[in-house]
Amino acid sequence: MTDSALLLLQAAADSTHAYGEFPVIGARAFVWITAEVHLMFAAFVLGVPMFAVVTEAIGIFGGDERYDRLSKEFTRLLLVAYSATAIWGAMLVFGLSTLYPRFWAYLTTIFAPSMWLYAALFFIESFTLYLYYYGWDRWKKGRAKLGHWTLGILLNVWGTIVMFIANAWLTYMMSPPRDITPTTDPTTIKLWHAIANATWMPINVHRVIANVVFGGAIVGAYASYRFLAARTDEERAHYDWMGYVGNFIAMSALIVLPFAGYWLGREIYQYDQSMGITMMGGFMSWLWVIQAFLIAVLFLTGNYYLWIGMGRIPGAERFRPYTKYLLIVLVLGAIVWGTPHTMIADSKELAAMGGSHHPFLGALGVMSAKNTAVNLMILTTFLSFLLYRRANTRPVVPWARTGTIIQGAMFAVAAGVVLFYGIRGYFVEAIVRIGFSVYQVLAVLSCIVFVTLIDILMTRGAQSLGAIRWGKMPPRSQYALFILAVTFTWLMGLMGFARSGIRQYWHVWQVMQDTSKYAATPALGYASKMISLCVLIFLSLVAFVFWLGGLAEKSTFVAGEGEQGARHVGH
Amino acid sequence: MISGLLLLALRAAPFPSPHSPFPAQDTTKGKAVYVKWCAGCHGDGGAGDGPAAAYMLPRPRNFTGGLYKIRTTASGQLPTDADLARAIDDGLPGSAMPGWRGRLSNAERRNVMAYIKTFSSFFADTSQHVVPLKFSSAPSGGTSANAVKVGREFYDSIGCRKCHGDQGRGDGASAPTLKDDADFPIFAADLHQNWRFRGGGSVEDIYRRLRTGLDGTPMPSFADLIDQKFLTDEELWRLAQYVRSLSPPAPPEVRDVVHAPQIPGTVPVSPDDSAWARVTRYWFPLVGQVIHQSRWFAPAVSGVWVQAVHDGKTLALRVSWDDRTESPDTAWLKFEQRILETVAGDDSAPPLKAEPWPDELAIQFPRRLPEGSGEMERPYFLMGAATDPVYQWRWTSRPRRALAGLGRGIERFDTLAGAPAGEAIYEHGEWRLVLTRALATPDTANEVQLEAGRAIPMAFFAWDGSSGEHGSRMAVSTWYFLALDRATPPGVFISPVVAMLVTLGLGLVVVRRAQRRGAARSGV
Amino acid sequence: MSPRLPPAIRRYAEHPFWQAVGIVLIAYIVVVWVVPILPGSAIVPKSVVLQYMVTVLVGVLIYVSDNEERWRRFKEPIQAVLIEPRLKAVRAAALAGLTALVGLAAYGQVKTTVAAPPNLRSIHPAPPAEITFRGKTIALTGLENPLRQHPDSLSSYLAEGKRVYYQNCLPCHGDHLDGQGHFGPGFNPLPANFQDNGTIAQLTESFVFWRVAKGGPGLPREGTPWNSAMPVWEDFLTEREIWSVILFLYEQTGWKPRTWETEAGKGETGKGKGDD
Amino acid sequence: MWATNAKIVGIVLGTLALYTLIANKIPQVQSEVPQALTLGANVTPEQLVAAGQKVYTGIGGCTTCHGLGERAPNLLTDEKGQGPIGARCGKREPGKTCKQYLYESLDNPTAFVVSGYQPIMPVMTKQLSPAQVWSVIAFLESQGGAVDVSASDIPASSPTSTTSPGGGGGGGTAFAGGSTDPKVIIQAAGCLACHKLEGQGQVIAPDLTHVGSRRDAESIRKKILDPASSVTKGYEKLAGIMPKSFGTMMNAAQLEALAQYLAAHK
Repeated sequence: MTDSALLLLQAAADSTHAYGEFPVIGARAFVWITAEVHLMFAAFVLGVPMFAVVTEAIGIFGGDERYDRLSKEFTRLLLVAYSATAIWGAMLVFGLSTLYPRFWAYLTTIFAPSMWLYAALFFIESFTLYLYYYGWDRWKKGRAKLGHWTLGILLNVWGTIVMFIANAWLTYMMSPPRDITPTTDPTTIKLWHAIANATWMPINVHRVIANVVFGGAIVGAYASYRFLAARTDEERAHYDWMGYVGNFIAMSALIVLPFAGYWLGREIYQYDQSMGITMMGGFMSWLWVIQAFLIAVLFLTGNYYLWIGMGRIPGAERFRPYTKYLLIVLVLGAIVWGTPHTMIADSKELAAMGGSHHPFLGALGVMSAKNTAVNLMILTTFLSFLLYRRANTRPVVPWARTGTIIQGAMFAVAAGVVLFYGIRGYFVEAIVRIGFSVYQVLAVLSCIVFVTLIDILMTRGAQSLGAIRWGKMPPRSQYALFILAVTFTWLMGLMGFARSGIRQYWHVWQVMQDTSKYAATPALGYASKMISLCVLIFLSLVAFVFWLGGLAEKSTFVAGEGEQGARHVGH
Repeated sequence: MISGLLLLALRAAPFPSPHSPFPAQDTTKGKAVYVKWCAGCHGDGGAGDGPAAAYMLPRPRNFTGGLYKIRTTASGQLPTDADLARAIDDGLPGSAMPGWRGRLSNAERRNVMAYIKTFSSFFADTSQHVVPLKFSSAPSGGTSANAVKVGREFYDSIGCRKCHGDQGRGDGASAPTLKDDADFPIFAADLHQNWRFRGGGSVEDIYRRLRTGLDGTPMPSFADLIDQKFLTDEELWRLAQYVRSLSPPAPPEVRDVVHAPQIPGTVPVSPDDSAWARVTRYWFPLVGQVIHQSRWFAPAVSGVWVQAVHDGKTLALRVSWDDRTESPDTAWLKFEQRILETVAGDDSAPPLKAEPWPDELAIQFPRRLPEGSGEMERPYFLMGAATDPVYQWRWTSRPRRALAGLGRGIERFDTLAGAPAGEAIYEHGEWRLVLTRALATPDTANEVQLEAGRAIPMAFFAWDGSSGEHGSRMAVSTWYFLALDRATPPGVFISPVVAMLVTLGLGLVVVRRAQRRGAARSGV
Repeated sequence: MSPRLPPAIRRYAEHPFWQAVGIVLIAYIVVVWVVPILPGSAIVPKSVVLQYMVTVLVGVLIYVSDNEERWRRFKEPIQAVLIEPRLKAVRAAALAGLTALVGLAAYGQVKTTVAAPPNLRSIHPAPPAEITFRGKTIALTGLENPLRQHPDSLSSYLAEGKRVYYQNCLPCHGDHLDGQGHFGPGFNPLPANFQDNGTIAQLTESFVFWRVAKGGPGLPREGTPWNSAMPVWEDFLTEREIWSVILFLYEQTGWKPRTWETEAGKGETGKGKGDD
Repeated sequence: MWATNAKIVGIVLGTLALYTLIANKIPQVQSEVPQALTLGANVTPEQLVAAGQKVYTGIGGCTTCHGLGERAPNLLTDEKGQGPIGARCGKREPGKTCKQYLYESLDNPTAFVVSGYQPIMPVMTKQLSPAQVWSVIAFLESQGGAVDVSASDIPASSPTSTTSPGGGGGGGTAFAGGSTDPKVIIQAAGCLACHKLEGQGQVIAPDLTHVGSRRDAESIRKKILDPASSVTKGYEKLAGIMPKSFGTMMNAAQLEALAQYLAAHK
């Protein structure tokens, strides 16, 4: 750029203080909380529209009006959630520009045009949302309905672009292009060059999927609350069903999330080996033990919900005896998945083990075992879904038996591939072993895809074994949905800490150093308290949003209740 | 497991035939194993001269002579295959030889044993019949006072004390003259540490060593004394039982924390105060300083026994350790010189000259107690660093005094004004030292303030001057901990009671509710 | 359960409550007593036992409660103990036992015990991108063992590495390279076990070079620098000696060093999960 | 209803508490931040030595020459039987204490060139802050001698960071109070200690009088920021001598002014 701009920038940098201070909690905690809560709301307002559009489509093309109502019910919640997102986003920008002025100036120098675009898109997005919600009843039939649905899609497109732009800023902080050094004049950095950095796309993909998971989980929690608070059987049936749909979407997306995580982690390694090692083996290594624990909770709770749910499906009795074997696989998987490689032990135990690696169980602490465990857990969860889906139906196609056998064979092959490479991983060198995880993942993914395809074809026009008794769920299943939602949210906070923390004392990795008193990335204990606090703030606000939504809705729900309840059973 | 049973069976009932009880030994395969795992110490040609050999005392076995210390055969004879197998499988405690069971497969160990035998032509001579001795079994009453007394009589009468010393700590008058057949200096065994006996520390093992002798060393076989009717087989057993009685019943277990009980009155300042008999002893192993330049591979002090008490104001630490000499001792100068010549150190270091160094002991603490209860950050365990010094007590035997100071790395010790009181006694190969200091001192910046109820990091260093140890040539330990116990405050008993009351109350409420519900249900 | 069982036992074996109790007990026995006696195994640290038992307990609770009928039957004995008049003694005992247990646990929490802090070890601290070795800057990222570029001389390098190992590393890392040398037990943390698949098998040679050259004092703070007794080998060994001893470590243990990923291998995804 | 609400709140709080508890039970490790040592009034000799060692091996670039090779005496090892620098510094110049000798060597390197070596050392007092200079002296003294540098030697106003500023927005202090007059910058940075320009200065490094004909402004800027990026032909033996610290000691405007000024020297 021009010399004058350069001089101006220099003058600005020299005259501003690098850091501000926030009373009581400190600058970092303020930015942490605002960023985290903003991000959670952002995930919510990105995840829920996806949910809404999908359910509306099911309503339109499947002809089931329940889905349309569900879709609208959630769009209403979005209205308030949007303002919450905007408020927290404004607080974050305010915090960054006053507490980290020099860093913020640096970012704006590079990203200013994209920030304007961001703001503009946010306007358009809000506008689309209003149109979408308030036009619901007007454009209800025929072509107009399709047009309305297109609005929903547009809403998602804007939202996704907005997220991609914001992701560019934070991935630039994490992985600025290699040719940018501390002495690079920020005005000379090309915008697109900065945006298209190494981790931008992996983060984009990871976040899109995670938002679906998150939206589904929050919807599930909402439904479970309404279920527990329901006064009539009809209401209960409706929210039982909604909780199921929410959980279904969350769990399906969760199954593919680890693969996006693999990609992101790999890009980080590729970008900077030492950053990768800091992430997996350095001061953050214990973080993954917590992550493992949370993921184990997710798998166990998600499956638990499905298995209880089988109680309300006529025909599920056929499969119920098998759930205990699935449970055994899951528990063993959770045990392997959670086995630490470096164990916490006292000196006597250490002496007996000959180090902090257990001579026998240590084998479960390495990558081969973990990959195998998690892949098997994913397969098992998928099988749970399949059984659940199949429970109510008896296929009528002539090749049903063959199809089932093929499906079974596919599971066996996938599990076999996972186990084979898992065990073989112990006998090959590290670099080959890393490649094995690809085969395991491919086996699981292709099993999921093909089995689902076969299943869809096979259950066409299948005979129902009786009406699903929606609403006939014990309360503990609903509490499980709550645990899922809290765990997802907490996990999101934890992964946010991991992603942000691996930069350590850099605002922009190896370009701009954090010289504030908060330069040291805190230990996990402190981080967990912050995460819990953020989750609490977020959930309280979400509860408030839901309560507002409930205020407006009460009168309308009762009216349609009678006929709706009757139709629920037909699913 | 199975091979262990097999071995046990073999040892219980040795084969009287020269034929190997271990079939299918393949010396070609054995050679591969030997080259990979053994040659580093024992040398490619089996002469005990591998690259590591110069750093070891005792030296790795030279296989070419066919001379073995640990056998079940008569003095001067070749060992049986079982003897060799035992050394390979279980290793030789107190030396660098590890046990290879679990590290190499059974076949590999048998093959390498066969290969080792090819180094010496004696094994090839099949006319030599390797026959294990027939050993009697131990007479009963081995631990009785009488048995020990009989054993002790023969300990004196057959000359054990000449080398092993009056109390068996290897401090006998002839000890400084000892060398093995290869002219390397050799220590008379410290009979108080049976877990370091090469051939095992049980009464049976000791008895067998007395019968067979340790070939190649000054330790003779006493079998001929039985033949000469100087003593009976049973009396030899009694001797073995006496030797065994010198060591603790079980090898000491290393515990991390030395607990110092709070005692009424004042702390004992004398090492032989009877109060010490009632205080638990803790064993801490020491190893050679092989970390900092001018390394030392042959530490003479293998560990220290530590006891601690406090009276609320003063801490008394009693450290006792086995040391063959009250250094400086000119009688040992020649021996010291031989050790310095035998054990290699750093390649760049100039040749060492024996000097009359004193014995020393250092106890180290951090300057300040580490904060937090979690993972405690401590200074560098090897006497701190320039920027992060440690607080040390150093005691020397000549001049006989204790100092306190700051260690800033191994080479720098800055003396502080306040020193702990030190009182030491040397007796028959053992130092007993008591160091006392007030728990709180005025110099809080440099001197550790000892607080009750905290884990206080503590480490030990020892030098035996007569073994050539001085400066960085010493025995070191890692960080351990000292805990000053305090009387349990009453609050400790209140909260459990409260917790129990709450639990009981809740339990009763649950029961009551369940019963009310049950009654309601049955009422319907 | 097997129909052969006598009815009295069958009643228990088929009852979810007793099944749950049985599974937890068996799991405990397996973890605490069976695992240690497996060949080459050792006792399981208490922290891991706790972790396993919690997982099993959660699994068992899921098992008994994912089915209405089973859940009801599971609760039966508990209900019975709570209300049945004939089980008054059991009720009282359970209540007393629970109370005592809580009291004991509370006492265990508050009583003053001084224990050594936990021994932790970060096996793979993050390496710096470059280090100074005797004043010379060596970039670690992407660095391979330079000696491997001379395959003809490899055997002589290996011989040199073997000599270096036996003269320097042996007292701690041991004849079998398993961290059990005769000086090993004197240190804390125990010397690294190269035979373990979690140490050098997971690392690039440049990482090993860094650890050997800089030793314990050169560990970053996350690597518990106040503990490791690893010497600063750049004070003793030349660059070539260190590279050759690294060659020897891999040769002797049979592990292959982790190599730097090449562009060709970029299509493969994956990274370590967990804490390895 | 309230019971349900309370249960839900209980479950949420319980789950959060459990996760927080576990995260607090496992090992707590904070990341490490490179230390910006503050050499305050109560600085100890050890701190000075440690800081000096960092400067010596790091930003000071001393090891480029005073390490291996023949460009300069090795200060940390024995030189001709006189011991390392701390032991020999006091004997080098009669009447000068070790501290004086070392400071002058850094301040005016050509004053006492050890025989057999070229006068190629840059003026270190221009490269480094006074705190850094004095910490290097303390470090050198500690090599075989006694450290007698104390806080009183260090001017109070001097910047105290021993790490590179490294901030993206330009940080730290600038030469000559931020003046953009290229001649002032050249004077302040001490370029002429090595380079020749318009008939002035030493001839250790390439003559800059016609540098504009060899390099454009971009290339000059790059060379100043990263001296190792390119080496002028004929000076390969001296590669690495030019300090890397100039880039961090000028603000962007100064750098630009200097590059333009030099580029104009066709």
